[in-house]
Amino acid sequence: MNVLYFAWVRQKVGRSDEVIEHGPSLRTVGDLALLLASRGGGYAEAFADLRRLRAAVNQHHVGMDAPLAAGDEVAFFPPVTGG
Amino acid sequence: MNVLYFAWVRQKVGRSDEVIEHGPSLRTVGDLALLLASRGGGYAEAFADLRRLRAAVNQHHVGMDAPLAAGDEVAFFPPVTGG
Amino acid sequence: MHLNVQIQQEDFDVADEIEALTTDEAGAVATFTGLVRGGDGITGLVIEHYPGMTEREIRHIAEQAQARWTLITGITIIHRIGRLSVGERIVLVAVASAHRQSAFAACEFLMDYLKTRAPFWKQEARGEALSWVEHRASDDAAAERWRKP
Amino acid sequence: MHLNVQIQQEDFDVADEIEALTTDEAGAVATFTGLVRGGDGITGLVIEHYPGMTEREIRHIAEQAQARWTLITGITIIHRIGRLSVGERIVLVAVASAHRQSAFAACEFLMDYLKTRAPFWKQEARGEALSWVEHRASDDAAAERWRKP
Repeated sequence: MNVLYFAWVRQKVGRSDEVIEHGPSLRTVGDLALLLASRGGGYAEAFADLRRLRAAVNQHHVGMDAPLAAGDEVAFFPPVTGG
Repeated sequence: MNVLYFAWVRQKVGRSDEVIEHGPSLRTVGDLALLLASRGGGYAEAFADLRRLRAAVNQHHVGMDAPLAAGDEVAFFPPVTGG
Repeated sequence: MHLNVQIQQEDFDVADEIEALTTDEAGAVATFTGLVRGGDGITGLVIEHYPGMTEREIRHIAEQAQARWTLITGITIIHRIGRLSVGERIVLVAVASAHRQSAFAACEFLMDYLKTRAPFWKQEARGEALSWVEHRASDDAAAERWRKP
Repeated sequence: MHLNVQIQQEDFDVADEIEALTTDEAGAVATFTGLVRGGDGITGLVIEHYPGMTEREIRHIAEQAQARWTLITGITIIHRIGRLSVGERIVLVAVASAHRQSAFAACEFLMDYLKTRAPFWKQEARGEALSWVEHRASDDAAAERWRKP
């Protein structure tokens, strides 16, 4: 899966994207968020409070309970502030 | 008083303005409208149905019961259609 | 507050008017442009007004908007008169404000009141034939809803 | 329907965009322009977005507006990205329609959804210092009211 980070999530994890292999332990977006939080450092900071985060799968807004599949594009970001 | 006519009122009476002397029989705008209607011809046509007409005194929208005084600028016109 | 009211035959440029209206305090500009719509054989409009009263009424309406939405920083209202062809601009209402809600609300309020209070009258042209446009009850209803608390 | 969505660094001209949007069927054009507002020491904004998803979300929002207000004849949405100074234009939403009510309503609807759905993120600049803008609950509330029947 291609995982993208935007805004302060990107700043905290220190990168804008990375490839993470899909596996049976990554059933949902929330599972992936917990995996990332467990890495510690900036990741732990970015993923400390999932209520502050929003996610998209394949460029659609989703909740943390959305399912993941191999090949998905997953993005994490703060609530949007455009317009 | 200076009396002004706009839109189809102007067309029917055949002029855009005229001077009419204020007198005790012209207590209200409605009195003036009735006087004008009594002239017959285009005036009678224009002032046949006062519900179709609007009026202003000294450039303020008023009802037919608005009082008149010497020196007033009185206007008769259809409901507005700007914008 | 910046208030600019113009009744004119000449066309206007919306971008220039927005530019003239905005200051560093304005975060939002809502505009409405009314155009001569084609269809039904219409080739244009002829618009007349009551000089003096028109400006007075429009200023009065703009002052009401300003009193109601205090975040407003500027209002521009331009209304054209005379003969206009299909596709030409008739009217511009532009409202600058700190925030978008007040800009939208005031712009709509101003248009609704302009339609029901400002002394303009339109004739539709179909080639050489002219016919007076009838006042629409739906415009009165639109203006009326702003009276609700 | 004419639909034009652009995400760009470059500025835009509101008059040109209205011109491109209008046809003889359009009697009304409502626009919203968002500007970088000064005050509180702010010198500008830095805006980033999610390429691909942004365009997709905005098109989706525009299609919803078109389905809801069938009199709409055209929609243009332009959102700038990158570094912008106080007074610069950020966003344009322009809606052309047969009548004014649908133009106003759709323009406001589009702005409310843009604020809550389109993946843009702003940082405020105060000289060299940058700070992320917090999402406003009032924007969620503004978008939420369109769900009511």
